[in-house]
Amino acid sequence: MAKRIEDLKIIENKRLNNDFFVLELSANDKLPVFKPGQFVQVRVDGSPKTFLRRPISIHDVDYGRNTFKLLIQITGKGTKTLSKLSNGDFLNLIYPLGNSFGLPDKNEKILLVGGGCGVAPLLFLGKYLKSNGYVPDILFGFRNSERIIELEEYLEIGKVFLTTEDGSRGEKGYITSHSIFSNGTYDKIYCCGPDSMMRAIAGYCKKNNIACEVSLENLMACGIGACLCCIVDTVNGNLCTCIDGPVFNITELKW
Amino acid sequence: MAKRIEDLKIIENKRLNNDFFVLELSANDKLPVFKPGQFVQVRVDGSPKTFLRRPISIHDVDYGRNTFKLLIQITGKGTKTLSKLSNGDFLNLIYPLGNSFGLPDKNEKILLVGGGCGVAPLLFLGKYLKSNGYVPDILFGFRNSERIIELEEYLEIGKVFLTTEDGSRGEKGYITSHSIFSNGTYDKIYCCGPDSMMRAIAGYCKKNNIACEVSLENLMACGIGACLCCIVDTVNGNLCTCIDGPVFNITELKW
Amino acid sequence: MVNLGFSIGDLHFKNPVLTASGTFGYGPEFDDFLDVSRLGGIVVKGTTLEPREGNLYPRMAETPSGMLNAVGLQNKGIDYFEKNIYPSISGYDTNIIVNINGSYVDDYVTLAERINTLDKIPAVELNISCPNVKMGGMAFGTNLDSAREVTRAVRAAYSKILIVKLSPNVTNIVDFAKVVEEEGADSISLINTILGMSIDVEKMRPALSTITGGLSGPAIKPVALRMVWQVAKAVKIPVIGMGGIMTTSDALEFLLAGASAVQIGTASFIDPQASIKILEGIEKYLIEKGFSEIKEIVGYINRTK
Amino acid sequence: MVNLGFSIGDLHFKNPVLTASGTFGYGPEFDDFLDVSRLGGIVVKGTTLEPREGNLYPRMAETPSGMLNAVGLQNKGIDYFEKNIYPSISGYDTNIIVNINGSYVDDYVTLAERINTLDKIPAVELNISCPNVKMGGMAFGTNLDSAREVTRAVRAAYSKILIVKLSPNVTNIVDFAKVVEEEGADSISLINTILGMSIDVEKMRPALSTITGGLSGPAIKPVALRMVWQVAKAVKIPVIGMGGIMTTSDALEFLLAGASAVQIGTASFIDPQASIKILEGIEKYLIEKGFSEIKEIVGYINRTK
Ligand SMILES: Cc1cc2nc3c(=O)[nH]c(=O)nc-3n(C[C@H](O)[C@H](O)[C@H](O)COP(=O)(O)OP(=O)(O)OC[C@H]3O[C@@H](n4cnc5c(N)ncnc54)[C@H](O)[C@@H]3O)c2cc1C
Ligand SMILES: Cc1cc2nc3c(=O)[nH]c(=O)nc-3n(C[C@H](O)[C@H](O)[C@H](O)COP(=O)(O)OP(=O)(O)OC[C@H]3O[C@@H](n4cnc5c(N)ncnc54)[C@H](O)[C@@H]3O)c2cc1C
Ligand SMILES: Cc1cc2nc3c(=O)[nH]c(=O)nc-3n(C[C@H](O)[C@H](O)[C@H](O)COP(=O)(O)O)c2cc1C
Ligand SMILES: Cc1cc2nc3c(=O)[nH]c(=O)nc-3n(C[C@H](O)[C@H](O)[C@H](O)COP(=O)(O)O)c2cc1C
Ligand code: FES
Ligand code: FES
Repeated sequence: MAKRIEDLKIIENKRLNNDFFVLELSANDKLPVFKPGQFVQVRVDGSPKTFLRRPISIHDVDYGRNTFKLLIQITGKGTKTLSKLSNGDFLNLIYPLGNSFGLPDKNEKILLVGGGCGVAPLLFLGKYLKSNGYVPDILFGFRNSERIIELEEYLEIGKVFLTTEDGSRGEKGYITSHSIFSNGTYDKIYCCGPDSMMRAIAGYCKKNNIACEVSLENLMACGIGACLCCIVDTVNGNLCTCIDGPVFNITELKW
Repeated sequence: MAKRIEDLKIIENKRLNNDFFVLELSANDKLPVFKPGQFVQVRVDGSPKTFLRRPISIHDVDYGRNTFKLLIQITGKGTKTLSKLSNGDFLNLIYPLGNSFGLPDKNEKILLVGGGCGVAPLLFLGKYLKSNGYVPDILFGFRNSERIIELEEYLEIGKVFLTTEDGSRGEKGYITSHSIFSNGTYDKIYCCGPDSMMRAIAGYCKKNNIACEVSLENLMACGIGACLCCIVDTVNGNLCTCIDGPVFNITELKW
Repeated sequence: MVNLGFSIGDLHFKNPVLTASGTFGYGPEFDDFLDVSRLGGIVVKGTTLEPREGNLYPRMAETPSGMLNAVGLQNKGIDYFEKNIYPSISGYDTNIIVNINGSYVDDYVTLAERINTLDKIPAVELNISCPNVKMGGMAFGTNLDSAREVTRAVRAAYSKILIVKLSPNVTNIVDFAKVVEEEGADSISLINTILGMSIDVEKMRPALSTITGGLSGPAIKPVALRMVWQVAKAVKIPVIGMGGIMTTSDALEFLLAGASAVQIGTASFIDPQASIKILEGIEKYLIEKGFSEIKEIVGYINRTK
Repeated sequence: MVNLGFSIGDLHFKNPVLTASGTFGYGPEFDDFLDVSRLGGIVVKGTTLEPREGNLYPRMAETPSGMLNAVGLQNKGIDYFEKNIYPSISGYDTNIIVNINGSYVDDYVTLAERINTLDKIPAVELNISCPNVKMGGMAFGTNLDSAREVTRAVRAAYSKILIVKLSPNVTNIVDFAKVVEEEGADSISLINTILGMSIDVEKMRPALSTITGGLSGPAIKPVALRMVWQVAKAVKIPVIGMGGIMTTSDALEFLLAGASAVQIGTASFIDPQASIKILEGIEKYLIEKGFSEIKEIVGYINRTK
């Protein structure tokens, strides 16, 4: 699938809460078929502190309207600038980038695990799985109830479980201590979130012989395999998160 | 008069034409009494290409409403960014800076000469002169008629003469070739505009024994006498345009 | 039509816009964004004799108007290049230049000999300026004797166009330029990255696994431009300038200062089409200013008062 | 309350935030914006024996996240300083440090002797790194023998605190640090500006009257930080870091890398209150991280793994 560089029009900038917002972007040309797990490289114009592009996952796609969404967490200067964009503004993107999550085997019991901005790619993945006949469970972790995003769309995909660190909603504690892991037996887990969370989930999966794919959030400069900055140490040597990933099967990683 | 650093609210951003716009700024605290010729140092936030502040003259003051105006010509990245500000945005300023134009002697016949963004300080100066009983003539030069700004307020001060380089309005040619200089005999000329224009006017004044003050537009880093970047070679050695100027009597300059 | 061509020795370049090593992959990474064959040349990834894994993650940090990298010459080695990469890129209708690196003089020599045999590679760029490897690299480029020795040895073993890429991390860049010119380099390219560092204040630790890394991007442009100007005045061979070129105007600064050509580096990460846009911009500038050949503006500021 | 104080020799500084020479005038320029006495110290304008007019206009050019200057040590000379400026600033309750400059070793020595007699000036900063003068300045700071000679001569003639300010325009900054430490400097400050250049492409001529000038501002921060880290590890005397510090976080990078204090330079042009804001920010950081003394974070990154 050819990569493109294009100015996309923002048709909605929806603030979910203090931390998260969703940009809906409209393309001039017909969108390519995106694969769940793919991402875009966003040019944040203007500030000397946002020199490089920012990688952001594809959160949702509407081929009918020829639009797609990015769910973004404000973590620094770049994402903050993006949060202030208005309808009608243009945003320069390189897309679509990266590999994608793999389909599970037939009839497998699936869990999607997301923490923080790691929930972003899981909506698109969840919808994709559903359209292929799967009914995954979904587990999200947030710092507290104020950070929780709207869950309606996820509820249409499958059951949604929550943890918050302060117990203000869902189970209290880190995502990895949710009771789902002692009760449920899954065949495959898809996971995206902070490194420490993904490592913990990967550890759990290895111990329990559960298939697991994680989507890494390594620092990137180019996003297209040219700079070799985003590498991850795998059983096959250093691979690029941007073109060989961002999705890796945990059996490939040296975790 | 103490200098301040303050975030001022933009209450109007009025586009005059392709090149010029006027920002009206509202201060929280009571404005100090400005002197004509003084300027502000504007922080253009955001872009790596506008690292330093931009010096801009005080164009007009309304003590009643506690507001003042900047007339800005779009000449590069910084002024372009400023042109996009919206009502309600804040702009960080250091002000008021610099010396000021001197009052003429009683009954002197006065001419104000402005080219390009050099017209900016002349409105404030003109109003000041008028309130002190003078009726100056005013001569402006623009590249072409499309660049001419609204002249109403200037017409309330005195007679207004124009040149455009293409002759599309007023007399054709450079400002210094206007017939006013062969006909009129002035006692004092106040001048602000491009270097080459000011030098030509200064030459004319010297030859004809006319008193003349010019407002220089030297490159500035700090605006407060700390960096010594804005110097002008005078009969008293290198002086700072930002604190010893921007207004200089041409007898001081080595032109 | 303006004539954008220039030559290094007998090697003709159709225009003065090349891409910089380590920032443009081998070319195909950019096929989706531009026609690589339109470029004056591409300098491919830093290549070593043996395969290298490079440095540990994290290898990158963003800095004001720039970035630090500590890639450390990750590449699959010359065998792999010859067998797998060379065939796939030799169809490009542009000058493909291989950037060669070693820990010892012999490494450089062997690499140059190997590349001498590759028909579609008309030139090598001798990288004596990589700040991200423990041995070789910048060590050669910050010591006059070593710079002389490695240039001499490669020159003796290699008959095609030899470009030597200098390190900016020296007191007097002109000394190095003169030494490599004396030893028979056909051209000098500069600058490689400037050694820098960044600390994550929240985590209280260095941002890079290697602590220090190479600074590139617009932040270094004034330093790069100064060095290119100094070197271009001091040597007779063509100089290829780089360091922070993002726009046409940036590229023109280097040409006006005396560079015969430019390389586009970090800019390609931010805009993969930067090199082509700059190429088009240079042509437009020449037309607007009424020049008919690129060489009329090369070193222009040195010819006027 | 946290203890922000530190000492150079027997000279106590109440906090580690100083202002850099040439960017803060003599202090009074900033009276409208902050209480100068709250600062750890101020390093006043570069001072020479005789009055100097400096370089021709234009002396400044903006660059990506930085600026070039070519002021060239414009100042009214030591006589004027002693008679007119010293009385007007000696009331500040902070350490006033004079930055001294000369064309010959003797100039530095005479200046140091003169300043030795001024009660309220507890220290000099020996500027062997100004890139904007033809004689002296950076010539001393880029040659090890000259750096040694001038430091030795001043040390012999001057009994108070001697800070030597190093030039970044060298291959190995550590060599220079060691030499000035050996010769009895009480502290090392770095970096001065990096030699750079800018061209006005429309006018086809250099942006500065002097063609080259000194680069300062955030653009140089990664290079400055790297040099400060290298030097702090190599010497025992306190290091004062500077170069592109705009924010608290920038200042903390230098402290974590090993600087005992920082100087705020170009930042004061953009925000005249930058130094005080950074001072307050450092205090807040220490409290949040649970430290009680500034020295607990100095060189922190070198103490952990
Ligand atoms: C493949 C991929 C997909 C991602 N998808 C999303 C998403 O859908 N929604 C979302 O909110 N975030 C996502 N992220 C993380 C997002 O890229 C960072 O949060 C963002 O770059 C931070 O930029 P900043 O300027 O706000 O922060 P700053 O801290 O100011 O950034 C400073 C530097 O660090 C880099 N950086 C900081 N954090 C990260 C990070 N976690 N990953 C990569 N670079 C980082 C920035 O690019 C920049 O170079 C994704 C990251 C990757 C690699
Ligand atoms: C005392 C004084 C009063 C001024 N008053 C006005 C005014 O009322 N209205 C107005 O439109 N302009 C005025 N100017 C000129 C204005 O400062 C410049 O046009 C503006 O700085 C250009 O910035 P830029 O980013 O758009 O251009 P760029 O070309 O992108 O600027 C690049 C660099 O050059 C500097 N620069 C460029 N031109 C000038 C200039 N003429 N003077 C000073 N610095 C310059 C900028 O500050 C910056 O450092 C005044 C200048 C001075 C010194
Ligand atoms: C990620 C990255 C990798 C690089 N790898 C190499 C390399 O392998 N060989 C080399 O000679 N230069 C390498 N460089 C240096 C560039 O070719 C160039 O000299 C430098 O980045 C300055 O130019 P720029 O500011 O336009 O990027 C690399 C630069 C970057 C940013
Ligand atoms: C306009 C200007 C004038 C300077 N004058 C001097 C000087 O007289 N003596 C000196 O030692 N350093 C001088 N410097 C260098 C600064 O003190 C400082 O070392 C340098 O700017 C790097 O710090 P910064 O990036 O925070 O500005 C000057 C810098 C600037 C920008
Ligand atoms: S981000 Fe450049 S190779 Fe992956
Ligand atoms: S602008 Fe800094 S002294 Fe005038």
